[in-house]
Amino acid sequence: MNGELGWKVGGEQGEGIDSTGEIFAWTLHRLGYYAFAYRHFMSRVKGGHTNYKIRVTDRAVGHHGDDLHILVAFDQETVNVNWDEMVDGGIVIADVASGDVQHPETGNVHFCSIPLTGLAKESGSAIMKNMVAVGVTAAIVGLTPEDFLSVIEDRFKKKGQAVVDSNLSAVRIGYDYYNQHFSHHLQLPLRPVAIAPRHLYISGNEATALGALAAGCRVLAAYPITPATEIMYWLVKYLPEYGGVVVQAEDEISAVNMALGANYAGARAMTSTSGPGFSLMMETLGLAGISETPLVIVDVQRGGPSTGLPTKTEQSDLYEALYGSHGESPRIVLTPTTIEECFRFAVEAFNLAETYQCPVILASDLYMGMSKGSIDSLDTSSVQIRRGKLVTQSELEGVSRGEFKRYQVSEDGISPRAIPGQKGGRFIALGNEHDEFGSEMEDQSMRVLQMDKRARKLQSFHELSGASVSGPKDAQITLVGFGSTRGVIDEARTALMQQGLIVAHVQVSVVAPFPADLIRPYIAGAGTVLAVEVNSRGQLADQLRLQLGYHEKIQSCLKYDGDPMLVKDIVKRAKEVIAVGSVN
Amino acid sequence: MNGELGWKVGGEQGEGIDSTGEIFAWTLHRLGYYAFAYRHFMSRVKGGHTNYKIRVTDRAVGHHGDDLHILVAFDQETVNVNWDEMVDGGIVIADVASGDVQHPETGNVHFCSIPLTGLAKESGSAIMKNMVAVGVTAAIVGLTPEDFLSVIEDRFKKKGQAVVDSNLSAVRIGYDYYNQHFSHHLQLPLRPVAIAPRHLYISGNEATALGALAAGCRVLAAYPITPATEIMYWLVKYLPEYGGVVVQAEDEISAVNMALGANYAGARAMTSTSGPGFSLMMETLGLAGISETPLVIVDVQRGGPSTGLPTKTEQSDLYEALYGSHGESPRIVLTPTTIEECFRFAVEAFNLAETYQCPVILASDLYMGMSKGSIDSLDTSSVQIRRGKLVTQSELEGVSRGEFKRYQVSEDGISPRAIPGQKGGRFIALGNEHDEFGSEMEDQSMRVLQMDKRARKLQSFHELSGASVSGPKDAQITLVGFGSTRGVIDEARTALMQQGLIVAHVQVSVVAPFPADLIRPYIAGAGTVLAVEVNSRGQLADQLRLQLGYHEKIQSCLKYDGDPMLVKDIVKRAKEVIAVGSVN
Amino acid sequence: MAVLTDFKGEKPTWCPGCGDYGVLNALQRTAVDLGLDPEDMVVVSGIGCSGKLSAYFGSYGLHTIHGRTLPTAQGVKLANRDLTVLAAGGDGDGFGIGMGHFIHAMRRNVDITYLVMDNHIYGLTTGQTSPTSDPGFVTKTAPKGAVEFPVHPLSLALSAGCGFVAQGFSGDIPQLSAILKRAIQHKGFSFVNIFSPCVTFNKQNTYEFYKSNVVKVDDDPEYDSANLGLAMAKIEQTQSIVTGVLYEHNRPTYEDSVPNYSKTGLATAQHVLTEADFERLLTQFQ
Amino acid sequence: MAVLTDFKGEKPTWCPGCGDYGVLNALQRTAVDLGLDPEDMVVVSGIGCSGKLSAYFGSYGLHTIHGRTLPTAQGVKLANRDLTVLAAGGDGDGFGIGMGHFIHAMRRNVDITYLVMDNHIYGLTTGQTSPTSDPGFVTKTAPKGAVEFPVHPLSLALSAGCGFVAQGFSGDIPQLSAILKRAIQHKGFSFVNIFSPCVTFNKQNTYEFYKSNVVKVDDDPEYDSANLGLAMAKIEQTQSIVTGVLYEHNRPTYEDSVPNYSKTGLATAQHVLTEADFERLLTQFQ
Ligand SMILES: Cc1ncc(C[n+]2csc(CCOP(=O)(O)OP(=O)(O)O)c2C)c(N)n1
Ligand SMILES: Cc1ncc(C[n+]2csc(CCOP(=O)(O)OP(=O)(O)O)c2C)c(N)n1
Ligand code: SF4
Ligand code: SF4
Ligand SMILES: [Mg+2]
Ligand SMILES: [Mg+2]
Repeated sequence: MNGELGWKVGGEQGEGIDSTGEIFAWTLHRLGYYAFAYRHFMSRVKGGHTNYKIRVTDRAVGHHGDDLHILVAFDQETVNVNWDEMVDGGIVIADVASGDVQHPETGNVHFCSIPLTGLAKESGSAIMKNMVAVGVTAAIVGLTPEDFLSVIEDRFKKKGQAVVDSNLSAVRIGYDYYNQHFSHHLQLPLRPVAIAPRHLYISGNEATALGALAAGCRVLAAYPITPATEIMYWLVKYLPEYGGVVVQAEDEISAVNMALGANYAGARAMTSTSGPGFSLMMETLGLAGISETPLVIVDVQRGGPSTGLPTKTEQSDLYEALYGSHGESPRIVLTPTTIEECFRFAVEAFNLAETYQCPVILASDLYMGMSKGSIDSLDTSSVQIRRGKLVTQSELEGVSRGEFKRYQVSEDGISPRAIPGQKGGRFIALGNEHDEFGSEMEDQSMRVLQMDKRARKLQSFHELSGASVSGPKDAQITLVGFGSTRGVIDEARTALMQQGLIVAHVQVSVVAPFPADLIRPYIAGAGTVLAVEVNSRGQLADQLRLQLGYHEKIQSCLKYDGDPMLVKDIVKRAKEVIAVGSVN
Repeated sequence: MNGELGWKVGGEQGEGIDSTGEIFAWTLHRLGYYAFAYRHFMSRVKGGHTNYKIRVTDRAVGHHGDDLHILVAFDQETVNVNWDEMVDGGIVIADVASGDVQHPETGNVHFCSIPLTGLAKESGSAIMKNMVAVGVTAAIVGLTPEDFLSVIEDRFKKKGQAVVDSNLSAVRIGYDYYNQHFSHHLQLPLRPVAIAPRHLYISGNEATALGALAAGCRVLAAYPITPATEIMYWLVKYLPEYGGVVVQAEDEISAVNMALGANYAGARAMTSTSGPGFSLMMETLGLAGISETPLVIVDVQRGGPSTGLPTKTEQSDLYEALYGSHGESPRIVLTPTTIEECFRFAVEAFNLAETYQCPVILASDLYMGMSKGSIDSLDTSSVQIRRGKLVTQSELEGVSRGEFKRYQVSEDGISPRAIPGQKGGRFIALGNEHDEFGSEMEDQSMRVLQMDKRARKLQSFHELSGASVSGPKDAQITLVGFGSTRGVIDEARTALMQQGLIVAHVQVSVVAPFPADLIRPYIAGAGTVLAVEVNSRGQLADQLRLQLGYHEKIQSCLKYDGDPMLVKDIVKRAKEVIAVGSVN
Repeated sequence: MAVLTDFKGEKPTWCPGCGDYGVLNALQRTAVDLGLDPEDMVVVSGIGCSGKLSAYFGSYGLHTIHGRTLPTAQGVKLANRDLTVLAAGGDGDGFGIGMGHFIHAMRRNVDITYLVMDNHIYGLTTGQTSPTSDPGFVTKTAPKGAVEFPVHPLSLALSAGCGFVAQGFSGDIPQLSAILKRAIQHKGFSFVNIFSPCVTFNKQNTYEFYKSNVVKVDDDPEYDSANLGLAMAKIEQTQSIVTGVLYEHNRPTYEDSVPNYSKTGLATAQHVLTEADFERLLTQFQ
Repeated sequence: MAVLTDFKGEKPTWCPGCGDYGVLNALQRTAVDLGLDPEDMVVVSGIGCSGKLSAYFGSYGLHTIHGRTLPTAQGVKLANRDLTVLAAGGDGDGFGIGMGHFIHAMRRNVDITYLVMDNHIYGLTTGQTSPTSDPGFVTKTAPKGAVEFPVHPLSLALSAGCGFVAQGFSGDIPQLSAILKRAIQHKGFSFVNIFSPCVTFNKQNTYEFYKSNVVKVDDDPEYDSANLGLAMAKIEQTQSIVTGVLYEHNRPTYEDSVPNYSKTGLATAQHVLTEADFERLLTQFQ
């Protein structure tokens, strides 16, 4: 079983598929396992296929896994859509309520028809079919109904003990039914002996929101959009506990300008969105750039272009993050590669925005943002708040009226910043080109000084390394990814190495400023470079070509069908490019 | 005098500087000369320095010239700002009304204080000082007051003969005064003997607007913004004559979506804007891309970022034109390199938008859009309207309800297009991913088919060569520019060749799809490549690196101080990079 | 003549019981009653559950981006004034992100009809506060209840000079369809706000609520929809829980006001300039 | 205490005679009269001639992009409620591109003051039609005259639930300054529309025009600015050519309505979480 188990429940949207998955995942997490959950859902509220895949492992992973061992199918479509994922010896549980469920003859799969809905009805209510399914699963993997009690209690106790009891009894019914009628069993991975004190089950969006709170962000101005809205939900719950506020703006233009205004006034504020909203923020990116106002924008990417595939994952906003907005101004683009990094980079985003007085785009994606995974900790003790060149009142003491150089042409490109309320720091922040005092002007030489100053500021960027690298510099093939693909690429690397190849892995976590020096040796030395991206144009590959060259050896492994990257996608493509390469 | 004369009038905004320049330029144009005029102005309505530079030549040029022979200064600032441009032997006319005008002691310049305002007052009104100045100029260059009559009549005859007379008499007064008090003269270039039948004095914006009209564009939806508003002005005058309409939208988002709606419905429609407005259109770019709706956006670029330098020229929206909008969809980016091309490409923009069913961005800039130049013709006879795969009613005859495949996965990536009102062509144009019929869906394989189809369509792009090339492929130095810099690069090339260098020139007129095959040999063969751009980051140079490689030999000549590129800027930088290159 | 099935497009995927079914239904009836041809109609819809209307109605459609139905629909109409053009979307789409366009479209008075399926919630994104959410209404983004003054669409429409202002209820299809008929027939911009309950995320503004509270202007024999003052008073009195055509007033459409605008659809005409045209146009540059 | 010169920033570059001088002047007076400290004030301005106000007034300023004064100003206030925050811009900025934000800011009721310098024209871009341009008004973009129904800012403000609606005239500085005083003192969003003639591009809505036509509510002893009906009637009667405070009504500000929002400026506080905070926050993930 290789230390892991892939489990999935599927059915129609609105049938409670998610909560079934959640209960299963939480239970395993609490038992000390590592769960990683990926939700497949559609852009409609009820109906349409949805499923919830959980990969249970004995160590932290960053991927939901290629394989499926157990599939709980509430309808025919679930069988159709997911059959190919089943491993040999896997078990499919099909609800007989959805008629005579058909299945392909391929594969060596145990197909068990179970009257999940019927059993649920017997136990009181059809909606309990999910709990029956949980019980069936428990029986298969050797858990007991009682293992689920703590999670069931947490979920239902506010509805009363009777609800808790009936849920638990539905689990028992499923458990007993399976044991009475079937005998196939599958094993869970070895149960970790010690549970880390901060063994957390958390999504990228939650980690991002928590990071923002930890960074001192007290204003979130945002407009709802899948898959970013959960950041709003989390912060609307917790910001008020710290005196902060979530403003639901009338649109994304308003949201981003509110965030800019709040930052200008000295608070830490941000906006969170996805592609369509991000596209509406382009003008304000430039304003933040030239007025040197800190600004944090979280873009949880989804399938584009336009409304595209709103409930599917993609890494296709990188171009816009790097190049959107007219004219030229500096920006930082962070692409966290793990859930932990979502937290850490969210904190850092605010520090960098204030240090460099420019917009910081934190680009995750639906896969990273909405998937939940077990992790061992969040490094809360290293959280620091660094506010950059914010002047203190005493530093302003000597400055007489009209003499504060907010846009001083400094050597490092960063100028002192005052905030309203400070005496002696008055200035105008503005989108027009200006002199050192913030007066609008068109003088050619000052224009150049200001442009160069702004361009210069990121030269001293050093806070984040920008990429994690593993493997030798002269690998046969070097896999390069950014953002959420770290886990899957890492596993693909292992798989390829198992096949005797020499493989390196570079995962970019800061795309701008591009960590060219760190990455170059891995590109220069590699036999072939395979840029692995969840988009169709190879946006990261373009950055490699542009920043480093080596056009002839850069190949792409792309996926843009709405599904997340799988290990086998990478392995297959890697072998293809190596095969071609070896002909040369 | 080298076949040319540089003349400039300067003073405070609101003093009639523009109309002085216009009268001078028009007169020379009508006499058969070639005039090229560049306006320097500020982002305020009255006050602040403005000037109007005219270069008079005996052949068509695409640049206002580095040199100044005659400067008419209505105030001290005009002298200060423009003195350095004066050639040896040049003449400065300073109005004594603005006090005792000082001038630097540098250069060998004739400085003539003349009571322009005083003379004007004598002739009836102080505002006539401009005409007095025109008369003075006439005297210097050997024109007669009567040479100005036709232009003066055109301008003033609707105000009555008396106004015409008094203007002409003011010209005479200036003319006589100069002849009485001074004896320095400068020569105009040789007067062309034959005047082309279509010798036109026209700006890039006017040519663009005319091109749109010629292309059959009948709806312009736009929001005012410098330097694009003149396109609105021109079309609001002429579209109604052809049944069309200019809609002043409430903002640029509305404007671009109106244009999209009108195109969807089968009209030819466009929007025109500059950077800030263009940034607001990003979301709609993606909608046009995925819904495969033709859309023409004119971006007359200006100094960015943000409000930046709103009355100054820049070529800094290229990144956004290429990469703006979330997700991935095809687009065409045209950067006309001459006034003639503004016309031709405006026509072509509509043809390409319909042929490829995607957005076409026509990116000119303030320099190209607002400068006026004499040209010999606009090729109106080759104007064609090509509407691409628009189905005819008879083609729809056999198609039964619900069977029209608007998004057919065709080999060339382009699908048949129906418009509302056609029987049998019903479909939904949409921003969501869809199947061949236009139904929203999330099927992975159809998603890939549609993405690939859209990506494929530009592979057959062939309508425009994409660049003009001159000089040998293996030049010592190859100058590469795009858009409005064609004229100045061409002159710089001549200058460098006169110094014995082997120089080539590639001027890119289509940035996407990038004309890689055409350009590659000039980059591959060149000793050094100098990308000449009016921006700070080398956006075109990035395209060269990305598309072609050759990082080691690509250098940049950048200007981003608000002023247009000069010949000497390029010559200086070219010599620098060659000097460095020769050390290697 | 087109029949009901001609106005059926894709099979709707709204939640069972969603108010939007009623809107679709009423619109289909109206189209048949008016003898419209589905191929001479365009429905421009926004993003939201409501935005799916264009796919379910059997005409030409343009399912545009969030909040931009009105600019797009105006563009469609300006391209081809021979078409019947409808814009349709949700309260978030129209009164949130789309608010600016809403006011300006009414001022401009292009001859289109705008339906807002107002469920006081963001449906498709699964339940956030909308601009029309009642004060205190609890949603995922306002767990302690909405604090903003809600948008009053009818009053805003009257202030913005809209020449046709009506409100319907998707629980009353005959009335809604009568309203839609007048709205489509109205020359100029017509606005119909429709109470269209979201049965999944809004347990407050329900069918039952409207059934028991809504006042119909049709029931008031004194009511005169030509009288702006009466309209304002009625809205005030009923706190906007009113249905029917509240106000109708003809002013010239945009199409009829802009100088020289084509009397027939631009989209269907040939627009080639002759050499004589060029000669004439080029003299200004000579 | 700050004196007049403390409220003088850069030297204005407006055209001689521009109405905006009057607005600046009145605002400076008001600030002195209210004993405000320029360093506790922020003026957020838009793009336009009017938008230059932030540079000419001596407080902190944020000269933002076209149409976005209100979101930005609300952000400033939410960051630091101890500041006096003003937003200022033109009729194009506020009622054209900024219309959506205008309506929504009034609904939200953050405690800021919004000044629109309404010259019925796009000034800085040298004379195009604005949303408040009179019908028939000839501009560079409407050479045959504007055809749209003009925006009625006061009526819209009342419809959108604005708690302070006033109109001033930059030709009457004492009155304007009295209005501004009340506007700034009003708790919640206050809106002051100001007739501020553009002497260069608008020869129709001139000082003379307003001097001879404007009705002052102050002159009407019966007028009661607490009465919404009276306000609507007055605006209707005078066709909006009226000055004074038309309506004032207190409702809780956004700051006071959202749960648990800090009673003092967020910007000036420390926001470090303790390990205990983290422990508490992390239990939900365990
Ligand atoms: C620019 C942009 N922002 C946000 C979204 C996400 N989004 C989709 S529908 C919707 C709101 C839906 O509410 P409403 O307009 O009331 O329609 P309903 O679903 O209630 O019919 C939102 C915010 C989007 N698609 N585009
Ligand atoms: C997004 C964007 N669109 C257009 C412009 C150009 N622009 C600058 S000011 C202005 C309008 C000015 O009119 P108004 O707001 O009434 O201010 P006024 O100058 O009359 O005070 C416009 C359209 C811009 N700067 N940004
Ligand atoms: S979520 Fe609400 S609005 Fe959307 S389809 Fe379901 S009931 Fe209708
Ligand atoms: S153009 Fe008009 S609004 Fe602008 S400064 Fe001049 S007078 Fe004032
Ligand atoms: Mg809704
Ligand atoms: Mg104005």
